[in-house]
Amino acid sequence: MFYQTPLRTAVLLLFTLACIYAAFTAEYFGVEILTEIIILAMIVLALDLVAGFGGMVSLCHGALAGVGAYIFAIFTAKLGLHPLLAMGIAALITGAVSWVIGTICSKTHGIYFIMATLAFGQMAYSFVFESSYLGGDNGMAGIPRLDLSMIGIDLFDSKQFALLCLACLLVAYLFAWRILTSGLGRSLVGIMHNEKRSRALGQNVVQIKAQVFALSGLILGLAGSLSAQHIMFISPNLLSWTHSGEALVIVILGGLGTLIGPIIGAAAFVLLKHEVSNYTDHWHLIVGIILIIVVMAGARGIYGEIEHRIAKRCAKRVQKEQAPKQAKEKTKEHSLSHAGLKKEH
Amino acid sequence: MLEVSDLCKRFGALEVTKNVSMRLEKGERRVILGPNGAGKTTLFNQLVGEIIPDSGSIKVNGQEVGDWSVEKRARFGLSRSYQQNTLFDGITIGESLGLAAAVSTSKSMWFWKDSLQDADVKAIVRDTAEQVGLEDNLGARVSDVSYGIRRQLEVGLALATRPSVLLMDEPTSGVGPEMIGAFHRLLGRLSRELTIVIIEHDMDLAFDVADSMTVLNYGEVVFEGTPGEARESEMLQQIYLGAWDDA
Amino acid sequence: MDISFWILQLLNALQLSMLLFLLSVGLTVIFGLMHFVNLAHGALYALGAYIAASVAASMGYWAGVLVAPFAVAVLGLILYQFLIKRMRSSGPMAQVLVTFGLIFALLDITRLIWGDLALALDVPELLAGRVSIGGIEYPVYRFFVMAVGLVALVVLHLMLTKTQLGAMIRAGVDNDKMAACLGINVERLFFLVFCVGCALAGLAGAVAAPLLSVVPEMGVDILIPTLIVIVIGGLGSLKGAIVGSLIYGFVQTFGAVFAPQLASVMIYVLLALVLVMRPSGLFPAKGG
Amino acid sequence: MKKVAIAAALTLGAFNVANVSAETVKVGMLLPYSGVYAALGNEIEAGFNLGLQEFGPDLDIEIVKEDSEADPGKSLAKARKLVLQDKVDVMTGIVSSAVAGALRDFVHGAKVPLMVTNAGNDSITGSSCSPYISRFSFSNSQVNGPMGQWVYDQGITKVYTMAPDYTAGHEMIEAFTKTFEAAGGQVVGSEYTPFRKTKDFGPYLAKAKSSGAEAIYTFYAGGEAISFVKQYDSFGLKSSLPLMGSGFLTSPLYVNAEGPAAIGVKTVLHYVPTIDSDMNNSFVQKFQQLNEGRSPSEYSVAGYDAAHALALAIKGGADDRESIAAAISKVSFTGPRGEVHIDPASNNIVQPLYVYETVAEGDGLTQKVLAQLPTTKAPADGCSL
Repeated sequence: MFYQTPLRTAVLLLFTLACIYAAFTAEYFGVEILTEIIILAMIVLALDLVAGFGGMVSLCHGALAGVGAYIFAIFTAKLGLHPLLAMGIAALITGAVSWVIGTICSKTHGIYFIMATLAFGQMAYSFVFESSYLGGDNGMAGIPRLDLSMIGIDLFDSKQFALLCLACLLVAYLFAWRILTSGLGRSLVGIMHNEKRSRALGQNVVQIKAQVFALSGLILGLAGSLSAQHIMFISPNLLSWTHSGEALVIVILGGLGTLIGPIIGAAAFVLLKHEVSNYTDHWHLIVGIILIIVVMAGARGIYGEIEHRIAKRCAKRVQKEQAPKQAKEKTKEHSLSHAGLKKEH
Repeated sequence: MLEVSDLCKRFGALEVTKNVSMRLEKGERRVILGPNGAGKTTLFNQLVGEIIPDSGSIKVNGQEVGDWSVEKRARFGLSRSYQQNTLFDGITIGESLGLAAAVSTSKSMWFWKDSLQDADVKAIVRDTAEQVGLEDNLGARVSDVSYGIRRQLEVGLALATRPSVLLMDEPTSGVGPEMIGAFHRLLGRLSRELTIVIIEHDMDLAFDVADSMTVLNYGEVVFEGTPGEARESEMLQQIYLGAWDDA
Repeated sequence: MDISFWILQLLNALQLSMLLFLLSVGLTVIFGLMHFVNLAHGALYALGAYIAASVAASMGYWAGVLVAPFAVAVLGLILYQFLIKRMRSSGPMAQVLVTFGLIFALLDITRLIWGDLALALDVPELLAGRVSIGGIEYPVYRFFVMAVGLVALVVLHLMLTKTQLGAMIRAGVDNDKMAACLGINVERLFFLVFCVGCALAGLAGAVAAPLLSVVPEMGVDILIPTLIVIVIGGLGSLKGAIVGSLIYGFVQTFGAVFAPQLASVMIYVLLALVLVMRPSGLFPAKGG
Repeated sequence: MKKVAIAAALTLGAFNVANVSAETVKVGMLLPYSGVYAALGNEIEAGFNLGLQEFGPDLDIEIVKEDSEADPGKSLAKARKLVLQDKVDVMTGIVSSAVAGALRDFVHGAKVPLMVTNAGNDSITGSSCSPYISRFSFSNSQVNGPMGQWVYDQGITKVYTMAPDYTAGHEMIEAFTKTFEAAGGQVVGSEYTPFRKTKDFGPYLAKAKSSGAEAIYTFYAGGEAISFVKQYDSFGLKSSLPLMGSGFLTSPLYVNAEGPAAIGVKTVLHYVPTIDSDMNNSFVQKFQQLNEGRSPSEYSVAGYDAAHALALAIKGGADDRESIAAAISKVSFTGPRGEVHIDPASNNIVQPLYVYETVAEGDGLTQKVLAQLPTTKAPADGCSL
């Protein structure tokens, strides 16, 4: 079950502060990288929502964010709609598309689920690539950014745009948090732990999975429309399956099923990639090896490992202090170590 | 309350359910007996929809549910426990019961409010925990507790959905005598409104709790009647009861 | 469009199917037995092609075709010892990710060793040219590809059904714990099957090289078609692999004939349809 | 569209004056160093470096390299970095047409000269040309247009065309089709194959064979070109259905991997290493020295000539974005491909074309020039500079 522990809140605050600091101090490209990290963080947050709490290992989340980007581009660059409205539409349509994909794929499990989502991602890619209306392989240019000049915000300034993205990420986080602590989110975690029993209890398994997948799609639609605005250009590459694979890598790197972990993972991944590619063109090799090591080391990921260690230390301390009380308490520690640090603590 | 007629199922050449029919009144407690491989669990699986029978009908409260999904039948009030623990290993006992309670109060699909913090859900969790004796273990992780407690949770989950028909598949399998006693007391406290079908191998318990009995063998109903009739049935005594005592 | 045109296309479809079969069978057998998803299978195929091309450059085609599967099997052995063995108990996601990392790593290693330029591997003298059957001229090499695929199919089928090793593998696919109880050394069985799967990938690479181009991205490009094949067919079964390959080969080929614009989308639509109706593919192996 | 221009202007306001120093010219080189086009990126860079060595060894030039990954979005981000952070005076590179399209509005708005060294999409020096974008490689219709007449002149009246289904494929084939039909020829069938997804060309080749065409005209590049040529040959179509096309099909970079299958293929290109001129012979020799005996390709020559042009511009006194852009639109010199100059009307290169046949020589393959087509100017196509 998901609990927003103080540790998670602290890390989120730290991340937010670090982003704000970076936005104000970094050079131009540093701010661009920051924006890239924040948008990617939204995508992996959405992925963790379904993969970490519903066991739905989706290999089409990158493509769905791409769908969001294209929908935003269509409604602004082609149809001339106001960007704010287009962002809403992009989120809704991506959510709807995700719902359809979720409904179909929820019937499959394990590797079949992964492959089924991959198939839908590739379908979207092929469709966009071959659509002359969408510019085919050339992509689409002329995508506007949101105009907030009436409230004194200039989004053409990369710093201010980065901060807008950060705000969106925080909203997305709160949204995901809310979903996970709602009836739907609770049921989803139950399904992940035992789908058969959930059914026997009367849970509408396919509906629950599909709905969370759709809600995750809302976040992706928002992320996609931000990434379209960030680059002000989109191409079918956005939908390529390697992006979806990378998103999965980041979720694991940061800590599956922790919600905050993947955000940290996104930062770590992008920074690592940029650092390594400064030294060699063969950054794939380095990133690949690091990935293998991380997964083999226990797959808790960066944040997962931190949480695990802190929980272990706390558990030890509790044990020392309350040694005589024993049995009853012991069970509580376990739940503690699972949820990280619980609120009461 | 529960009416099964002419249920048939075969796996290849093996006929696992042969024209099984039975009829339970509301509040009736039926024990199903039969040797291993008699098709008891398979019958349960068909009742709840995990296996689709080849033919026959299943009615709950007069409603044909034979073509409904597992979850729809469960929401309609048909609840079951498993012979082999089928639990939510990664979460706590309280959370598990909460999930079940959320379904019965239609809060499992709330997408804004927390079902586990809901007052109705919490009340059911509390009641159920008390019923099955888990009130001290609500915070414990399911994977961390003993087999006995897991067994109690297995029944608790089925109860927390607030069913009208409860199917229990060997609820006391693998537990010691004191727990069988506890289970016996639990049955005593359960509402007489609840219709219960139990697959049970503990003869004392079975004869004690049963209003009626069905005996299956090779997928066929070979006996149906009251415990008293069963005791007197020579056939059963010789063929089944005798055989079990040796085992 | 006379009859010979259609026969020609039929042969093309068969040839593509057999090539895909060679690739997917290794992957599917590994999955069936070990429940291990090896996304790096495509990268092993690419390595097979590169090794074959390198060896062939100095020692001729046949040396290349013989060495490549062997060399890739050795690589598989190393991978098994250091990676796969430890990943066996992990869930499909961890496996997907580790092998995803392997794709990255192997791709760049290929580039580091052989560079970015394409390598050459020509059709050997013996298999050059065409045969003429009833007025249809068809390249000998394509028949060779079909033959290799067919031989692999027959050999694997006989091995699985007629030999004791096959019986052990089938027992392992059915229930590996039970097989272990029966005294089968499951660990060694896994090891063997993994190496054979890798060797098949290497063989596929060597056989495909003269037909296609030997370039670094060939492994990534072939991965998705291979996965589609085994998912449509159902993971873990020989029958699934061959049926999936045939479906893919025929849809691609006749898609290209009738509606080339739709050919690439069509196969994904088909995959989605199969999964909606049969969530575990058409002929999944019975798995635990 | 307008908004984007304003956007660029807004972002750039602060930087426009920020031209680092009068002496050092900063060059941003944006090429793919990873991914499918990595080979081309390295080839172009090798040519560019050789060109600088040759024509401006003592010029004060600083190069900032960025990997475009051949991804339009990433390339645009990198281009912004080069312009806004590194403050380069001029950019060069660009392999993929999609990347060129993505960069167009930005470099135009930022007023940074961009010397394209490969991307061939017509629009970049056509309908969406810019005084800041010049091209030293080719444009798709420039290369293929003249082939229509040439093929017809060989006595071929019916052709079947094939190309990958993406912009470059369409532009190349359409340019050829237009002039071929104008000359009196007939395109009896046309196929666009899924881009980078087609493994087996057999089905298409069979269709071509039964179409009644007298030749195939095609464009493929890289790995697809290798597969295509090999499979074409294996079906024995050489005798009945000669293969022609744009010369990327049998580029020196890939032809060795094609092997004997490529012998006899007749294609057109703006450069082949076997052009017999002093300028080219010395270029080939130096390139081979630096690259393990490998001959230069049409890709490296574009880098080489871009460096040549840049050196000329700087020597002529240009030292900032504005002056470099102006100087480059006026360059004219003799390079390995012959006399070339930038067409001031479109900023596209004007260059001779070479029809060549791939022939065997010793153990390897070489290019035998069959004809030099007159220096061609690409049609302005809506461009008014």
